[in-house]
Amino acid sequence: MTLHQLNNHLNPAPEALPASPALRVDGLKAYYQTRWFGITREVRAVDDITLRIEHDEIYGIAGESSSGKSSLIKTIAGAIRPPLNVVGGTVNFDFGTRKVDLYTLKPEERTAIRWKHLAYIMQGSMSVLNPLRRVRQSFIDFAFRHMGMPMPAFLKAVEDHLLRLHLQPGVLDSYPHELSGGMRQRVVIALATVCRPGFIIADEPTTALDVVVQKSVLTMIREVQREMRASILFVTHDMAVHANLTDRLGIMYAGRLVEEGRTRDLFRNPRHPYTLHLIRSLPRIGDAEPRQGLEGTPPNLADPPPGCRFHPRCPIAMDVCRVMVPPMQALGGGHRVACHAVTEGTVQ
Amino acid sequence: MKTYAIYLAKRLLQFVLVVFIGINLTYVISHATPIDPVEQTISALTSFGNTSPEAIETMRESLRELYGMSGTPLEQYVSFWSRIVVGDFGPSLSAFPTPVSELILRALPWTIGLLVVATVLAWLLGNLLGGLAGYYRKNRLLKAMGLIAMGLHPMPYYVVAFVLLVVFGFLWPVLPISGGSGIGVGRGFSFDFISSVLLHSLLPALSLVVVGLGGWFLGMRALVSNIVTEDYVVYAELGGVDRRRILTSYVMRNALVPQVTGLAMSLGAIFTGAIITEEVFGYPGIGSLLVDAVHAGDYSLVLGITSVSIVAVSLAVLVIDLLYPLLDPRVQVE
Amino acid sequence: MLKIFRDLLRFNLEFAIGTLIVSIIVGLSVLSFFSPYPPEDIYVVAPDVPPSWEYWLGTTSRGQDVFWQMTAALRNTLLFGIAVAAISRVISLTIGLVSGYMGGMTDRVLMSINDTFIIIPLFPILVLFYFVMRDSMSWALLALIMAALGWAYDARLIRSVAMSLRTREFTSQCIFSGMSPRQIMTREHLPYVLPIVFSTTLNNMNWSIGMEVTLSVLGFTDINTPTIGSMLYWANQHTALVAGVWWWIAWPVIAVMLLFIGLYLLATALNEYIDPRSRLSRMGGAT
Amino acid sequence: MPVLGTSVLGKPILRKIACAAVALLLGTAAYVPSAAEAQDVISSLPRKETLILENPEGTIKNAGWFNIWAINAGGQYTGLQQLAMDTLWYIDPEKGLEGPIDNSLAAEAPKYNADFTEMTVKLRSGIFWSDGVEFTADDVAYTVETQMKNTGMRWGPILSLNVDSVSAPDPQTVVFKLKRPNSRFHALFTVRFNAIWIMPKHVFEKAPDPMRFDFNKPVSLGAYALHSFDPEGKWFIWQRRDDWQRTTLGRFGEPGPKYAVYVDGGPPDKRVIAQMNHNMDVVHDVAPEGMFTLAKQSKSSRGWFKDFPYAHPDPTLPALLFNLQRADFQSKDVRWALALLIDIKAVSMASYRGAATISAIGIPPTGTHPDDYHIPMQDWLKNFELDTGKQKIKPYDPTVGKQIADMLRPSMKEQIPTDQAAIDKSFGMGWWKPNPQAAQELLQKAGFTKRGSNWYTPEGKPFSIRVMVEGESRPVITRAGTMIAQQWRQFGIDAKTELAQGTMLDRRNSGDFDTLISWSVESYGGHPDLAYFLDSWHSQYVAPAGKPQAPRNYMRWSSPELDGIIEKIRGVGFDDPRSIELGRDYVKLAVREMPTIPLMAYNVFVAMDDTYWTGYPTAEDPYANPVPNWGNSRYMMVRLKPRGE
Repeated sequence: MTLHQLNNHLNPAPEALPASPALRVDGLKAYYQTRWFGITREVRAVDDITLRIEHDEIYGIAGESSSGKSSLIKTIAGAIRPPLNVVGGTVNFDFGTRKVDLYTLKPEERTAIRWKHLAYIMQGSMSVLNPLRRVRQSFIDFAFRHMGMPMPAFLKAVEDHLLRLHLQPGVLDSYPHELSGGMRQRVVIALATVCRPGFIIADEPTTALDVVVQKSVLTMIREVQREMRASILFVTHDMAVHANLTDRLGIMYAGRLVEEGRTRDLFRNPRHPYTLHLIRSLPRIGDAEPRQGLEGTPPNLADPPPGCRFHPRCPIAMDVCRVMVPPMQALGGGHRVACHAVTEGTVQ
Repeated sequence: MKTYAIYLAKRLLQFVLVVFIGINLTYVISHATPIDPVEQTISALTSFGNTSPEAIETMRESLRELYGMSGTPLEQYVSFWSRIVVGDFGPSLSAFPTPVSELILRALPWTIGLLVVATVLAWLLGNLLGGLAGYYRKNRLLKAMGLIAMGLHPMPYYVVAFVLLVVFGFLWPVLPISGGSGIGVGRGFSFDFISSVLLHSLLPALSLVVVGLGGWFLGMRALVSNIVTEDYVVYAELGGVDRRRILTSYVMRNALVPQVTGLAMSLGAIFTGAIITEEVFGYPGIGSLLVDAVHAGDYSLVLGITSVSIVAVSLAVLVIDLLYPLLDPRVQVE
Repeated sequence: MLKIFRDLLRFNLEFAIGTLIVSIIVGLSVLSFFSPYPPEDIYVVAPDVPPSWEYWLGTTSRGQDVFWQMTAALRNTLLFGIAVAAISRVISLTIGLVSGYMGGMTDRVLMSINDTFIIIPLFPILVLFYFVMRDSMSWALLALIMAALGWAYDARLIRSVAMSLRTREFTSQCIFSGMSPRQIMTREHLPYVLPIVFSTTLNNMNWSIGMEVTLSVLGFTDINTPTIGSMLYWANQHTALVAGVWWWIAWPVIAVMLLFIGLYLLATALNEYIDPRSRLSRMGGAT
Repeated sequence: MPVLGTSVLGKPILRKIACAAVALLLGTAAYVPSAAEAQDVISSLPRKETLILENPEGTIKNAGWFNIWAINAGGQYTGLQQLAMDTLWYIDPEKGLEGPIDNSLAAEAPKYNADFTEMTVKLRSGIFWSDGVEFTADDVAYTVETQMKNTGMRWGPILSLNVDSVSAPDPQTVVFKLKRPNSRFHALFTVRFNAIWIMPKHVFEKAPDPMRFDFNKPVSLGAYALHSFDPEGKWFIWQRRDDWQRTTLGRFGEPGPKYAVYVDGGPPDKRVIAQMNHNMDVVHDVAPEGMFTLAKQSKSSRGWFKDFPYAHPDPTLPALLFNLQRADFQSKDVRWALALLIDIKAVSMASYRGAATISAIGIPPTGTHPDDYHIPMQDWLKNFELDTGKQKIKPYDPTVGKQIADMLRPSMKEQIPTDQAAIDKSFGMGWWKPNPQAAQELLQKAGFTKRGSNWYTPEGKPFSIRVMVEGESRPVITRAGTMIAQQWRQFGIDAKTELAQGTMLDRRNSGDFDTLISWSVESYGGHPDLAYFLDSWHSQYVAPAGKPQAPRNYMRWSSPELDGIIEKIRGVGFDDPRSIELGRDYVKLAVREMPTIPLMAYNVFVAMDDTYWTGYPTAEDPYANPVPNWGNSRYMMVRLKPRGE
């Protein structure tokens, strides 16, 4: 157990905190809406999500690809563009010094909080740096105006920041294509954290990296978080990464949050059959045969199944699952789950 | 640096090769012309005039000698190359003692002044507007421009020039329709001359820009609308990077890379364009000189002009090739 | 194939308009076979009649019916464009594939030749050709010459695709399975570049027709054969514009403009179809 | 919902661009009124004192070259030969100011000795070059000697061929000693279109090489001196000399225009537009439709004739020339057959829209020629008989000119004359009546056969004829060729026109054609002598096939009978009435042999605008040739008067 996790242990559970959380998402709905020659299509990628993220916490979101987790954090980051539109709900941040409702902000206000308070590490970080600009230029473009210091001081601050993250300041003079994948990812993380934002959103930052590099990048993220005491919203489909990194974990399926709780609790005691499946699919040393996959495919979100969206693939589906959407239910200790079976006590 | 030197050497070699092939090709073709400059000269001298057939024969002989049309084809070819490497194209045959280079130097400023400026102007405007149209996809004005560009771009240049000529020279006669400057306007750095030159270049330049603009506009718009979906643009937008900075340094800058190559290529079309522009608008320059030379069978002049154009265009391409690694650091200098 | 066509027609406005325009032009050119007058003959109807019920688009100062003259002109012009495009496609495919696949010295030499063709001033060469060929400069020969001069741009394009194909695994696999370079190029690489070939065909047609019009108007082609260019040539000969016979100029110009726009729209639509990225951005489904 | 695609920041940029665009447009629009004035070409000269004429040479590529005696290095019709040059005599294709022949630098007609081996010329005194040096006999002698020394100079070969020596016994006398008898030596110094111009000795003797001397700025002997010119060769401005009285034109009074500008007129459309905007006072030539448009829409414009057919008939005869060295045209029966297949009315309509002056015989129907040849020969033509092998026909139809007039009258109304003499003058007299039956018989007589609808040569090959025409630069001829080819095609001959464009002269000279529409007949118009063209038709000058043919026997006709006529003409004087008789013999021979099919006069649609100037030469007042590139168009200057306010 790391010191950090211990720290979490000693602190009270999130919902017990009276102060406002770092992020409050309420009833968030974001749909892909396409109109093409009169035919309207709606894909409910984010469907009625409510969640809280505390200060100084790493919150993970897990789920298969196309479970809507990417859409969710894009919506939270305010990084959506048509045809993905927010159709309901709110996103509220508390950056300590200021509280904002993301979707009522004027665009220029939103621009102002970006990077200073809210940083975003995009999926596919390999290509997020302008290939025709040196890394130094990117740092200037993104961060200079937030730091409020003259250029030489700013550059000094950037170099210090890089050194803190064990990066050579020499990378500033490189073009992105001259850096290795892992190095580029680290540069992107450095870029995202140079203004010491209170909230960092990271979308699959380690996915494309090999295991060794992945490990060092994760270490880096953890160190950054510890040093800055920022909140991180971390998305990956890789449950192993969640197990190693996150404090709390939300499981998404077909645009909905199906289970949420302390990472440790969730791994020890998964309540939703889908969570169970995800955890079971993790390979363990000594496995004799390949892990069993789940039958079927994730549902088409343009025309999701009624009731619980998981029911067509659920091994323990009941009649009620086919007609009624299961409500989110608190199980105590911050553990929440949306499953009829849990409610009715058919599973432990 | 060493790799760049190799790159440079390779490009230079290719430049020399292209120029060599090109000049040889035009040498062969221009010497295949059935028009005999001596006969042209004789006809021009004797048309309407009083002549005697015996005198013509004498004249034919002395002209042949004068024009240096003696020697075997191989000897002529060798002497052509030995002269051309030092930039001597010999005398023009249809304007006899006048050197080809003098005629070219007189015509070249007009061609460059009109065509190069118009081509570059069309390129700049087209890329600027096309870039904006790709970036601000919803803007009505830019959308309308896109439609116009789509209608104009595929038009053959001749048709557009002709229509402009009809409209501004005939239906609404407000612009001069021939010549490079007004009659009787003295040369020099005077307001009269400069304004007259500008006025006369308005219609031909307009035709060139109108035709050129559309292609760049559409090309740039397509490039930009692809680039705005690139991760680094999305990320810069998310990062709150100044929008003007995104437009200039992220979108336009990156989209321009292929367009610069396109500009080099379109410079190659300038000499063809010059002929049509100058024919339609009676504009002075290298194009009408070339047509005149072709008609007169003046292969010295034909070769001089085409050689100059081949070298100039290859040089433009070479320069752009050499600058390319600076433009796009990703380019591997082989 | 048919399904793609139907989908394009239904969902791509540009394609639909382009198809409509080109079909009208093709329809008109087919009508030329039913012309009541031989298209080369002059003074078959009263000259200088403005558009009327009897002569829909009027008659020329040479006593030809503009409508029927135009149908023949469109037919010849279209055939010309198709011929040039077809021949030059063969050349650019061969050069492009060979150059891209072989690489090295072959590539360098071929591309030097290629660049020469891009750089040499085309127009004077065509005029010189006209003087050399003279009477034998039929449109078929002109098409051949234009094709021989107009392949270089597209060969470069095809080469770049072929170059990227060379590094793909399936190419190595083919090499290991003992296919000859010719087989690899024709069987494996050709299908990949065909879509590009198709869209460049339309642009090449635009180019060659534009050239033909320009050359004819200036009188450097066989003016006995009615084409859009030679129609304008004769109209200029008769100073139709200042003489007020505007219909002799306006209709062919409008027809050729429509043809250009039609072909261009088709090319753009096809390009978009080939490049899914721009298709996505049109659908609004990017990222 | 604000999204990334559009943003508030974007709009000001756009607005700025839109503003800039609007400003640019407004700026241009503001400039347009002054632009409208700028289209009225000349800003630097007082328009009321300026005459603007078209130079049909177009753009001069080597504008700064004025040495007209060297080979064709620069422009000739830029005003140079019309206004700056002078020589001994001028002959006008029309009536002339004081008769067709004007003694210009010469004080009187040439004097030959009895055997035509010596010519003595008396010169005028008191004539000065524009730089103030007096013109003397030394200039004439220098002109002859310099060119004889340099055979690469323009008149070098012909002078060295004829002249043994030249001397100037006194400043007003020149004596030419000739190498062989030549009754028409003076014609070399007589301007029809041009002639041997006199060089300024005091200028050229300073030049190291007279062939490589650009003569810029030129010193004039004429009444005008160079004012300025466009280095790009689009315009040349000439200014009236202050001492115009000391030139040969001074005898006729002060030339009206202070400035004469010769400009490149551009394509026919632009010339018509220019005159409609009163920016070109004298247009050299336009297509017939252009002339009709001007006559209809511009009240101030007119042609040579006030009404239809407007055009000035040049003493030049476009004809269909056979290449007589080609097998298919060896037989006169074939040539006659092809002539009988031509419907001249249709050719006249197709080429000139009826505004042509037709001629059945090989002499231009212009100037004084009809009186000497066409009218007296009518009876002979009417009785001329042709043997087709099956029948004898009289092919001449004397009413064709009237038929054309009748055909045009419904559309042209009162513009078409009714008076027979006027019709003859404007439309010509008779021509050959189309006779396909006779043509068929003639072809069969020559061994040609018809299979199906197509004709085959005696060798069994399809009978194919290419009619070569020049193309754009001669639209009327091109159209005539198209019509003739169509008429032959309809008869079953594979006939087509061929546009020679720039290769015309080469192909004509080298005999690289089947048939060609061009002119091998050029005459004085104002004088009946035919030696001007006919002498060159002697068979001694005919080149073997494949070798270049000297002007003007482009059809390469060699006929012993014709040689006899030519030799007889050489023996009689220029003004000897016997030469007219010999000329008629030539006409009869040419009708029988049909080496060329004569068509019509070369009608030039000279359009003259009297907005600024009046007193142009016209058919009613034919004091000079109005065609502005002819040397004798200079006489126009002394009659032009500014239009009074």
